[in-house]
Amino acid sequence: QSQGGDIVVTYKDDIATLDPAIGYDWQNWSIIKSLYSRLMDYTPGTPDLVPSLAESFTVAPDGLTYTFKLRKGVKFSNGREVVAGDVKYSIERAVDPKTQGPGGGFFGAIVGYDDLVGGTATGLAGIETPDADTVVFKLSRPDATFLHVLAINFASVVPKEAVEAAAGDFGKKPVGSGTFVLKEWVIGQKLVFARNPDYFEKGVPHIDGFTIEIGQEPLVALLRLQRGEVDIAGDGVPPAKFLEMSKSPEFEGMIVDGQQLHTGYVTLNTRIKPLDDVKVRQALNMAINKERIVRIVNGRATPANQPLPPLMPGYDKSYEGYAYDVGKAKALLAEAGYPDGFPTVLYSTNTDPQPRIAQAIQQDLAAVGVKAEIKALAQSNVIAAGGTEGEAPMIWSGGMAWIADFPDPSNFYGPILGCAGAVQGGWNWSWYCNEDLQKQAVAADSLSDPAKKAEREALWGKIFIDIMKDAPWIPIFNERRVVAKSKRMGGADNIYVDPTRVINYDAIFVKP
Amino acid sequence: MTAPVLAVEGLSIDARTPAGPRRVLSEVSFALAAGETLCLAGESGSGKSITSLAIMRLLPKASLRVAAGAIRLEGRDLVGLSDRAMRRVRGGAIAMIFQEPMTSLNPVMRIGDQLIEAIRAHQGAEDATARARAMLDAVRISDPARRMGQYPHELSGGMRQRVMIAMALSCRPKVLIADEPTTALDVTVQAQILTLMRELKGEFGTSIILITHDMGVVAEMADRVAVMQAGRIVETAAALPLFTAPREDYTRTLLAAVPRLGARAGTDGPPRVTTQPLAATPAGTPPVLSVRDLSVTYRGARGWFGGTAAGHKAVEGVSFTLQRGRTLGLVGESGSGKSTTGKAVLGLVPFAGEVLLDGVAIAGLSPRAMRPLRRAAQMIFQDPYASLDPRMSVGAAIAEPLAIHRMGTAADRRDRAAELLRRVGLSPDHASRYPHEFSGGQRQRICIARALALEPRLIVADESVAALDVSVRGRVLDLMLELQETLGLAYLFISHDMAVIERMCHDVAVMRGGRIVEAGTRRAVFEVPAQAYTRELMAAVPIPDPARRPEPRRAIA
Amino acid sequence: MAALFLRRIVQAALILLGVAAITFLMLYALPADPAVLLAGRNATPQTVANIRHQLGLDQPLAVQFWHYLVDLVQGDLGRSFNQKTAVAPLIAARLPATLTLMAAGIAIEVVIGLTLGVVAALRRDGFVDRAVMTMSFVGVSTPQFLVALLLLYVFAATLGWFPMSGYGTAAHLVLPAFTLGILGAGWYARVVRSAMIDVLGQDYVRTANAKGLSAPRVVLRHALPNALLPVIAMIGIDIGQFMGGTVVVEAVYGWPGIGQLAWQAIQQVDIPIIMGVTLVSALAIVLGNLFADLVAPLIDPRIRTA
Amino acid sequence: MAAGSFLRGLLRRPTAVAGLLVIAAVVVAALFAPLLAPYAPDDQMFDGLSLEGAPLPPSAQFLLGTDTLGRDLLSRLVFGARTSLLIGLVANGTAVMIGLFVGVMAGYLGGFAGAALMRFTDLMTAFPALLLAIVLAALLKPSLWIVALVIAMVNWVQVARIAYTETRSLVERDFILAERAMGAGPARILGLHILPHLVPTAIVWGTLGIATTVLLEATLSFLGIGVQPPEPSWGNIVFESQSYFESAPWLVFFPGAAILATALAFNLVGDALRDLLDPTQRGRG
Ligand SMILES: Nc1ncnc2c1ncn2[C@@H]1O[C@H](COP(=O)(O)OP(=O)(O)OP(=O)(O)O)[C@@H](O)[C@H]1O
Ligand SMILES: Nc1ncnc2c1ncn2[C@@H]1O[C@H](COP(=O)(O)OP(=O)(O)OP(=O)(O)O)[C@@H](O)[C@H]1O
Ligand SMILES: [Mg+2]
Ligand SMILES: [Mg+2]
Ligand code: NI
Repeated sequence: QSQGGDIVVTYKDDIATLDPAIGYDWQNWSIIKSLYSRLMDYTPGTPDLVPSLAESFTVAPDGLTYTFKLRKGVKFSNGREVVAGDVKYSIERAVDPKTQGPGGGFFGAIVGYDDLVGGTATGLAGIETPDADTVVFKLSRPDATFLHVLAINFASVVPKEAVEAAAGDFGKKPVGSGTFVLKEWVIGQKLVFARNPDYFEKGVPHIDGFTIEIGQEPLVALLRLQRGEVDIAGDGVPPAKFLEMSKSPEFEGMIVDGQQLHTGYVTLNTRIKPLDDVKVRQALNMAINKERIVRIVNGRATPANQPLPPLMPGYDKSYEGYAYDVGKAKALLAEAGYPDGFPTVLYSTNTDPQPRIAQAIQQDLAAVGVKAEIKALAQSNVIAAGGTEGEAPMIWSGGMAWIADFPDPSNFYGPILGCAGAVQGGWNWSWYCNEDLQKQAVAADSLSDPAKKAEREALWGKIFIDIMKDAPWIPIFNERRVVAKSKRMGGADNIYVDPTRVINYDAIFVKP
Repeated sequence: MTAPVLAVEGLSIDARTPAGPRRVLSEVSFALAAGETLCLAGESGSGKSITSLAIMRLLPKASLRVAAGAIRLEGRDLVGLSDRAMRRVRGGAIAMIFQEPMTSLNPVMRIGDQLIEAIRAHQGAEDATARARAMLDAVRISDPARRMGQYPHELSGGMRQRVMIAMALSCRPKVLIADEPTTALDVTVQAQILTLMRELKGEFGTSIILITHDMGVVAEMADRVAVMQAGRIVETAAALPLFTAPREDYTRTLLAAVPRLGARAGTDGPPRVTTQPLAATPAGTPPVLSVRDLSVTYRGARGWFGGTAAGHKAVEGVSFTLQRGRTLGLVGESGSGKSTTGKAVLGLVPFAGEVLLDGVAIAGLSPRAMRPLRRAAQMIFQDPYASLDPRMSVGAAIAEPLAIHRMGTAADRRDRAAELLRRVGLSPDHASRYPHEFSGGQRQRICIARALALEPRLIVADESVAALDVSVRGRVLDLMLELQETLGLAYLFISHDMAVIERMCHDVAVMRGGRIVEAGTRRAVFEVPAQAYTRELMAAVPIPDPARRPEPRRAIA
Repeated sequence: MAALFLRRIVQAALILLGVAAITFLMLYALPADPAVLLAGRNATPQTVANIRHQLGLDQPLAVQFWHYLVDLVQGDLGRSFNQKTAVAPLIAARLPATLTLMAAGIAIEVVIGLTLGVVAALRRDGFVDRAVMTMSFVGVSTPQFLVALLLLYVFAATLGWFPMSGYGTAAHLVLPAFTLGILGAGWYARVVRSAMIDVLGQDYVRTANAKGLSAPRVVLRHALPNALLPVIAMIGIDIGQFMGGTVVVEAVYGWPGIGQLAWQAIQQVDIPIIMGVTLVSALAIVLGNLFADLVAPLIDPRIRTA
Repeated sequence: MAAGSFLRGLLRRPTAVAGLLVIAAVVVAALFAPLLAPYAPDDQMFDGLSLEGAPLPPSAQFLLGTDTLGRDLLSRLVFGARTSLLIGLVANGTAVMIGLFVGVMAGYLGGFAGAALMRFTDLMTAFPALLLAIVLAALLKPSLWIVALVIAMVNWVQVARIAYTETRSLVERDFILAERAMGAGPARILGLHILPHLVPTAIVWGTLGIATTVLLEATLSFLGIGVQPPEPSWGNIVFESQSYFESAPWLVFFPGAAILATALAFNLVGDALRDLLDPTQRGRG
């Protein structure tokens, strides 16, 4: 792994913000990861947790107290040393409603959370800093995902003085203690990052810096990549180009095709007739020819039969799901009282290839007599429709699909399949709420003892298989991520399709 | 006689039409001697303008071309000349001024530049500016130094025509062609320009071809006259013999139709055209029209929501009455408020003051309440073509007022339209035709028929004959007189033409700057004008008699 | 002149106010709730409510609009929901790119359109005229994206004469500017031709010919200036249209202009940015008209006194 | 002008004839789409895609190739003609109607009401058209009719301006003054003497506008807010396939050409109509 080299990465859309308490899209996700450090992190390319800013940590047997010892001598890029108070400040900031961040909910288990969110306290009573090197978290309930929570971007440590100096614009003037620092930001055009020479782990990162160019059509980015002007096409490879690139020897070694924690699914609204009938939902599950849909995306996905993606702990390899069977689907529909099918509406976002996938689903539904009208709208409108009770019978999740925040099965339940999400403005677009499973989920999440990891994963796996009996979703496929990189870029594939980071800027390197 | 400066020999011109070439000018020949003024006279469409354009080689290439003939400038034929050589002739040896002073100057270029440019095109560049100023001086324009830096729109029509003349004469051309140079101007200004041209002719020794339809102008200016009709020259003669002893019938009718100022001196009313006894108006009947203290203010430039900027008073404190069977003439220079008065008395523009139509005050009446009164008063406009809906057959147009007032069945209205057409001397079969299929005179008759449809007691005639050829004009005026005699109509007759007013009116009001400066019976006003302005107006009218040509006078612009 | 200017400024302000009101109403009538979008999938209803409150979205529409106006008068376009930063600098940062593209596009339109229009008018009804007019129709009938993709593919991807995407050098500007220019030139050619034919038939052109001036002088000095007024008006309109309407071209060429910003904001229901862009575009349209109104008198003295 | 000479005038222009032929072809395609199209337009055929899922180039089986879902492109284009034409007619018809109404009313009424109407038109002009269309489309959830409505909302402004100017100049004309002098009411003047004069304008804008409309629909669809899939319109065919312009150029080229040809045809015919209906405009822009 050689050192040095500057690389160019392209994106179509603007980088919205680099504030770790706010940024929550897959584009800024990996950049924020590299600008800041957190108590916990993952081994590059894997879902394995390791201490990062923390030197070591202990968990009390009841799973309610976590004590972290900080690494010494770590500095923010403004030169100040990172102390325990910064950790407390940063997490409180992420939870504080004034920050308007989307990640506060992750910290719901910390004592004092409700007071801070409710406005009766200004800090989190559950975070204590007995000395400059020690942070103690007190939880109000056991939370098996808490270490993951401390590894997500919202737990990134930021210096209070820099946040205040930026006067509300910290997202454009980030200061952290990560592997890179922001050198220049030309709004709407490019961002230039340089390595942080003081980063606490020696030899990391490998590249000297990277430039992100904004506003580049994915296709154009690939043409430039081909000519060596670009090193990583951040938006991936559009289907149109995928076949050409994967077949042509010219692109040998330029395409990275890797699994990610993703499932694409169709929600079936359990509160809208006739989808409230479980037989109908099961019938629709059998009506979709997933192989064909996978072909439409040029085989860049694998058919799915359950909510969890294969990489996720708890995935049930033995589960067979609802096999594609038009005859059976029709029979089931007839049994439910809809021998001639029924009309319904299928929502989808309006960026390619989602409307095409929706059309493929539409054709399959038509084969069993279900006439689905497609509404291809801007993402925000689809989300709004999904979160409004009785509005959207079916939604194809493509373009908004669930990519896990961290590699834990619970991440696939709460907001999208749990009762808490089945509210106005929620993300449980199936409006599915099974009280019994809800209890099991709470129980599973309380098994925070690392020793019970296997037991907990099994429990979760069962929950998702049980959910499939109710069939609130039609899982369609697990999409693989395809990234195009220039030939000079080195490193294993899984650091370009890192399950927790997308692109792992810390680990990639330029071949000598 | 010396060799002519310019000789046109057998000039024929074809117009390109979809159906093949059509001859619009045939075998025209005339010669212009040095220092001579030759007038081309004749009715509209007789080929006067295309003759002059052919001389300048400015015929629109796409539609007209010279079919035969020669145009010799001092013996050299211009027809075959190269473009480059022709450019030297244009503006150099032959210069031209046009009818419309308002549009003949480039609106976005300073007067001085336009003059200098003309001078530079033909002569050296050194003292062009000084010479341009000298030329402006020569055409007696006030404050020539300032004019140099002004734009055409900052000048009045008369001044612009002076600039045109200055431009034309700036290179001391041998021939000056003037195509209706004064038709667009007020009589008083016309007199000044004509005088100027006469004087400059002497100063510069230029020969002039003057094109005009106005025999008065011909009489005043011409040494010789060529009378044109339908693309041919019917008669060429020296001015005096032509007026006193015209050889051709056409010339005679042309001359006979010209109203002469003073022709009705010593009479009280217009000539009788029928033998019918005039209906006496019973004493005590209210006047058809009574106007007291009429003022009209036009809104200024429109503000953002139709609000007003400073208003402009077009008519101020005008009062008069008009009795049944009589004609009141309104005269005055352009912009004096004649048309505005005419429109105001019919309630077509908002006004202040009192207007009584048949004894009913019309101020503030709603359109609905106004409607019955509309039957009593009608209007005939200056431009008959513009006042007819081009998309409506003339039968329908004439029946339109009846339809508006829901009178009779459709069949009744058709009959009435046919009758009215006959009444104004047109055939009832014309009813199905459209306005563009008629001549100007016929169109004006149609307008008159339409105005008569409701059997009004008052007709406001705004410049109703100004657009017509003299010969046609006479016929229309006679028709109007006949209708007055038989129907007892009252006319508010608006015209800038003193001779026409004299012929038509019982009473006259002279307007200037929105006010009536003099009013009275026609006889009183015309024979003993009290105001200097009235006298000036009358003196400016060209007299169609070359023997009474006025002495040259210095004009003031 | 000063009075005219003042009136135009009041007019512009009123129009902007109207645009602001309409946009505001429309945007807040959108079904999408920005707070839900911002809060993300893990948010509790409490978080969503908090965010809604922070953004002031829980207040009555009239109050929100009033606050917006008060800020607007102080030159504050608000803060982006999504980027959590002031909108004005975001727009300002993209303004140079948009202005460059606009200027270059208009320059190309005018040069091509003016030349072709004048030539067509002089050769009226001839072969050249017909060819130019038919071509101009092809120009105005071609979908923008088709031309953009075609130029990109031919001149950048295949021939490699120009960079494919990006911003900064003159070379980057060529293709996007030509895409706009080629398409717009058709309209200009038609307008110029029509105006020229009109002007060439005017009395003063006849006068100029009667003076014996050379043909180029008649055309360039007398006819053309008089035919320029409609062109000025069109430039004014284009200034406005290009400020808000080059979404397609910007997308294809990765041009960091306002159109891109607007498009992203619409996708994310980032209302303050949408409002800001709309207002800036409306301002551009108003300024474009103002430009036309102010330049026209320089060309035509008759308007000066009016 | 008599209908006969009018038609003859139209037929004398080679460009207009070419335009008419193209329009006729499009209309025939739209009317008889089910008969002409070799396949159902939204049939995602199994043999319409390569095994890797790539669209197929033009061949004997699929004359213009297939799209990314394995549907026959020719059939989609033929059916797309319906949508595009329908939007063209409906949207543009509506735009012309609104424009005429606003322009004529403003021109005839004058005064405060007229000024207010025209200021409103100014306001709409100051609204970035595409942005307005995008926001409206997002607001109203796209469908064929909504797209048509959105386009109408954007396009009426120009018609209103022209109708306004023409009405103003008509109102100043003597024959309207003559009508008033005869006592005609506003309804009669508007209906009998002003509207008939605006018919040529309406026809011309009706045709010229169709070209703009087809383009705008294509642009809206290109941005993904046009007609909803699977209903084919030329615009959304291009939109769905835009990223294939390199690997499957026929998917962009054919619908693009259809849009170009139709817009061009309507422009040419509209231009010829303008020449014929309005002699004063003859030979002008
Ligand atoms: N460009 C043209 N194309 C075809 N015919 C024309 C053209 N210009 C003039 N004519 C025809 O030539 C004839 C003579 O026109 P000309 O303009 O010379 O008349 P005129 O005597 O000057 O009339 P007026 O007193 O009305 O100016 C008319 O019948 C007219 O219709
Ligand atoms: N619609 C109008 N708006 C504003 N001003 C007008 C309008 N019509 C006429 N005027 C002005 O009112 C004054 C009187 O005009 P009017 O038309 O009554 O004159 P006129 O005596 O009929 O002149 P002419 O002989 O030229 O017809 C002029 O100064 C004119 O500019
Ligand atoms: Mg003439
Ligand atoms: Mg008048
Ligand atoms: Ni006269």
